[in-house]
Amino acid sequence: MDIRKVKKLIELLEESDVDEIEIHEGEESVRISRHSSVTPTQTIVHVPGSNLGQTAGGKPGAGFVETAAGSPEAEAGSLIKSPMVGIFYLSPSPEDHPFVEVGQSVKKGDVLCIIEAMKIMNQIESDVSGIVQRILVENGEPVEYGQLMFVIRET
Amino acid sequence: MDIRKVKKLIELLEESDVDEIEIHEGEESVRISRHSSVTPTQTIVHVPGSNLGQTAGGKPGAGFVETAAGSPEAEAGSLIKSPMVGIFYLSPSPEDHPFVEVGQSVKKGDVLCIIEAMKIMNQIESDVSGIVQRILVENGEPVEYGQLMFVIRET
Amino acid sequence: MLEKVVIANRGEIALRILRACRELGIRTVAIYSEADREQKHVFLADESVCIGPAASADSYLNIPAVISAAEVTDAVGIHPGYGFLSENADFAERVEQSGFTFIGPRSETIRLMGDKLSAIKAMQEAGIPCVPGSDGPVTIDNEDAARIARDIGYPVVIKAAGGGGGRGMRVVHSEAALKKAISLTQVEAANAFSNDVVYMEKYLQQPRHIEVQVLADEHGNVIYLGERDCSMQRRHQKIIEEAPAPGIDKSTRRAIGERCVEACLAIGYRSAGTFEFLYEDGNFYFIEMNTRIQVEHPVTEMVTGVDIVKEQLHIASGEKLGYRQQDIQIRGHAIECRINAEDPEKFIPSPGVIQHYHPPGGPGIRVDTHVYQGYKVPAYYDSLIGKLIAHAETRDLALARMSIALSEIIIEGINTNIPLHQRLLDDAAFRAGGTDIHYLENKLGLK
Amino acid sequence: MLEKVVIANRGEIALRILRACRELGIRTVAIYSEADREQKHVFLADESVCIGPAASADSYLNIPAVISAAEVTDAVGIHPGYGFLSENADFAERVEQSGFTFIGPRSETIRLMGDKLSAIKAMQEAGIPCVPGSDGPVTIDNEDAARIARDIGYPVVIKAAGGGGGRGMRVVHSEAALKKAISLTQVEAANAFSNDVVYMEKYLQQPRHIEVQVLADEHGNVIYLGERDCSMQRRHQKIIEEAPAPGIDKSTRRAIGERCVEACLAIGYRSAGTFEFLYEDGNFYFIEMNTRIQVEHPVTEMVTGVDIVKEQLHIASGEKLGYRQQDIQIRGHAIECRINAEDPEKFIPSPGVIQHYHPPGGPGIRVDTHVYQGYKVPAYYDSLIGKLIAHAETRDLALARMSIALSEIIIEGINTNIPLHQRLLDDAAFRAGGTDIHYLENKLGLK
Repeated sequence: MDIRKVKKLIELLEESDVDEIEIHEGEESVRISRHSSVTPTQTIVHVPGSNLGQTAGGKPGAGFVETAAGSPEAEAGSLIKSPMVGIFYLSPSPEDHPFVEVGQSVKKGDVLCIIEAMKIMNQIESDVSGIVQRILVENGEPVEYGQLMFVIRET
Repeated sequence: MDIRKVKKLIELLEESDVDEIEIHEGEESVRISRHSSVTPTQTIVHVPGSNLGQTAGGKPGAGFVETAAGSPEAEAGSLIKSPMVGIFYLSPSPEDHPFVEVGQSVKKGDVLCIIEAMKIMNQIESDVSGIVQRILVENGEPVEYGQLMFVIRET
Repeated sequence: MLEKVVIANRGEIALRILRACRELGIRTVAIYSEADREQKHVFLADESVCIGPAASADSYLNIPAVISAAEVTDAVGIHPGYGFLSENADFAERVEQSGFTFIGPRSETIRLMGDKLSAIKAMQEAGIPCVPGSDGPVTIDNEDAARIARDIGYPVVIKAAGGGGGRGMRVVHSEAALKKAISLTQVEAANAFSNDVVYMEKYLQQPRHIEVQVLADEHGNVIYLGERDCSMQRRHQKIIEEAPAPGIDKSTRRAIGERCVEACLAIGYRSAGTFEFLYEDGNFYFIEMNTRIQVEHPVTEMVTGVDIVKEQLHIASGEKLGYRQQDIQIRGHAIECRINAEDPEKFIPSPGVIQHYHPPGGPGIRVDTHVYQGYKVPAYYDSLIGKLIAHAETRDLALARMSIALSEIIIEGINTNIPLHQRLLDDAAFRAGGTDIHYLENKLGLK
Repeated sequence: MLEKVVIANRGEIALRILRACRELGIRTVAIYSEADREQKHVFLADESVCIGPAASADSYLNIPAVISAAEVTDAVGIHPGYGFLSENADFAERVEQSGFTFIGPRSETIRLMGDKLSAIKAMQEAGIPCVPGSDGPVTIDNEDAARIARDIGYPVVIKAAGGGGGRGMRVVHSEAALKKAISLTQVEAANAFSNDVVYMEKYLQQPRHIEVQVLADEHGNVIYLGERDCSMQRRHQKIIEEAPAPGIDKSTRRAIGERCVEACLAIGYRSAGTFEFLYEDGNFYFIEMNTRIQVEHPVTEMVTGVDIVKEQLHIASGEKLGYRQQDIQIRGHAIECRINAEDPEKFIPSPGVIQHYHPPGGPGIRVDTHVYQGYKVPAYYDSLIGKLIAHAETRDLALARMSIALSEIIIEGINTNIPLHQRLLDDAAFRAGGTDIHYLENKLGLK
């Protein structure tokens, strides 16, 4: 799916009163919706797939075009993503209490976690105020750029 | 463009009273017309960007998936096809008159032409009785297996 | 150089020949059956001629149709590829009688080597080591057969003189079963090859299949291009081939290679050819000669740098060989996996449309295939849809490259034997090298 | 051998490195920007880490992100590929300070060769022929510049010490224009490279670009792998490369190769590297050294049989070179066409989705590409989407193979420069061999 095509579709959508466009072309499909009640406007592009290094269902050979963006983007609430690659820590040291726990309320600017990158401890602050709904990374686990760490329901 | 798709379209056309089907699909297009006044019915398949060893219209690369099967299958009348590879002759020798001409009536078993293969002259007989509507090969030209040579309207 | 060549074959070898012709500036004529109109080489050829319906007997095996195609297109030569008419002496003869160049050996040579008994006799005379045997026909009517079998030692094998490729043969383990085996094989041979002559040979227990590639021009120059190991077989069909053969050292290679060169000189051989041997306990036993290009020629090309198909075209043009023996150096190791459209466990052919095709690439990877996305593998012909070749500095690295390539390749819409190749590439005995011709069938539990 | 390597690059070279690692049993970590999630090597890698947004500055050029990726995956080495951080001495230094192996030269070597003036000084001391020049900075404040220019003879070229790859240079044809050219180049250099030092060199009129590939281990063993001709350039971007260079004979190759080996020993070089020369009237003039793997390395691999990326990994593991100089033989000729996603006439980048992809194949054809059908070429990075390499017995046959491959390749959905390559393969002067670095721009009417 050409990104320019998607852009064009978004424009069409915006110029019209239509709320959703869904198109299937061969094995490709694109769905664009606006003013969605819960989630931000999303563009889901499905590329004809195959399987990563696996043999599935008697399929010959081993493909590589598998994509599975298993991100709970549709979660209600603000999503706090990692701004860097590093090791995720929920507390300043193993002895300390965690910065936050599920159900706890946080204010904008409160420290949520530490990400260690190149021996430097980077404090990650909340950019919203609300209740911590979910913590998606285990203490001591690596995180990559853009990885979802917290869901906070704004209050 | 899948050749079976084209076949299916031809069948649809033949079953209906429609004279022409034209379909565009992304970069693919197919046009099929029937009962054409001058030329035999043609199937033109354009496969995206696939000019054999050529550069056309700034298209990248040179493909090989070009096909142009110019078979007037939809022609009214009986189709006499070549049963072998060889050279097509309309008369027994250059001095003689042709076996048949357009508009002439032929009976089943009448010789229509000679095909020379491996120095042997093979007489090709009509398997229907009727009026010769069209002769599609020039005298002295090569024919391949299955190539359409005559259209005969059965009487 | 030949001006225009008819490619009298289909599939990957037709494309291989087309590429060689284009490289040398030779114009090409693709011939095809009605089921094969959409082959890649048909689209790429300068001219193409439909020569018959799908059934091979009426198209690719139809001698008048093939020769007529050469006539109507004003071609000069005909390349038969492998299979089909490639080892048909009558075809070669008629091609030359019709004034065309047959890109292969003389028809007499094809005929001589086509009959297994005359071939063995010629090879024995030329000093090629053969399997101990009857050195002529055996029948049930005299006691010679039993005496010869006792001399050779059981088990022995009864083979049809007109057979080959594993067809028309029967193993005999004791004198009690001998007469019946001879008469049964005679009946089968009469039916299958219209020739009921059978002969007897020592039956080797755990041989490897090793073959020597040769090239000969019309001017008496002959060279050998080293050997290939093609022991990984199922029902006498090779599945994986490699060059050089594991465990064959330089002096062994030279010794058997030089004998093959002498045999070529003795029989006046021309073009590319292969001497096939069984190899057991350090000894070579001649089984047959293939008087044509072989499916597995690429592994030899990869390690020697010699383009065997281009050399066939040079030789057919009357040129002298472009290489002397001392120019031939083996560089690294090459492995070929034959990719078949078939169920990887039950070996049932799997024709159909290729919905997604993505080949592997990178250093040392060669892909010889006529398929493309959207190509329909027809049900009429053999199941070979391509060959994956990996070349690297050592056998271990070539195996690693092949494993990576097999993990990258994508062929969807039909079943292929790629999973079988992946299993074999992981097999400890195969990785160690030197497995015998029964290894695969034993592994698969087929014996 | 290194156990796990971070591939700090994208596109075809990332896949190239991944394949080399897999062959040697090294585990791989792919790092990628948010725009590059669907690259082939990301799918094939053992592990993958998203290191930043699409913009290179925040991902592939983000040193802490790259090193963190190595830390969180417990990798041992980092391969920088080409471009991005590959010639950044600070990066190499921080990699080693962080306890990882930098797969390339020592950071001091990168720094020495990264500054054009210090590089030329080191090469002069090592006996490498250089372009006659100021041998140091020139300024507008003294009369030395004019005197040096008179000694060298006009035209001369003013170059930024921090530049390279054709950036930061200005040709001067007369003394009247000299001062202005120096000051303009200084201003530009200060802006572009944060270093306003400029120097002067003789301007060669019709030079070819010829470069020598070397390999050096940590134990003082250095070999050269012959030369490449990369004269077919547009705006200093190479488009077609070949090995060996047309017209360079064995003794010339040996003479320049041995000098490069001596220079490597003099500066303590390690890993793969390339000495780039201008070549005019039989003389070599050093221009710069690339202290990394190059885009065009495959042509050398094809003719020598040496896998340069695997050798980098062996060297980084502390092993001794697996080749001595006498093992290196040139077999045949290889040509590489860089396939770019761009308009073939206007050279405007053409990102987008590849709707149909079918690569060429057969003997002597190598395809190095990360693209596949359905892959979206992002707009954020350079336009190289793959490399097509043809290897054959002679240059003429390699050209023929390349022409055939270009006629077989199908890339649809985006524009590519394939039509330009087809034109160049038919160009009489290119076919004859030895065109200069201005040839392409002149042909395209760009100058």
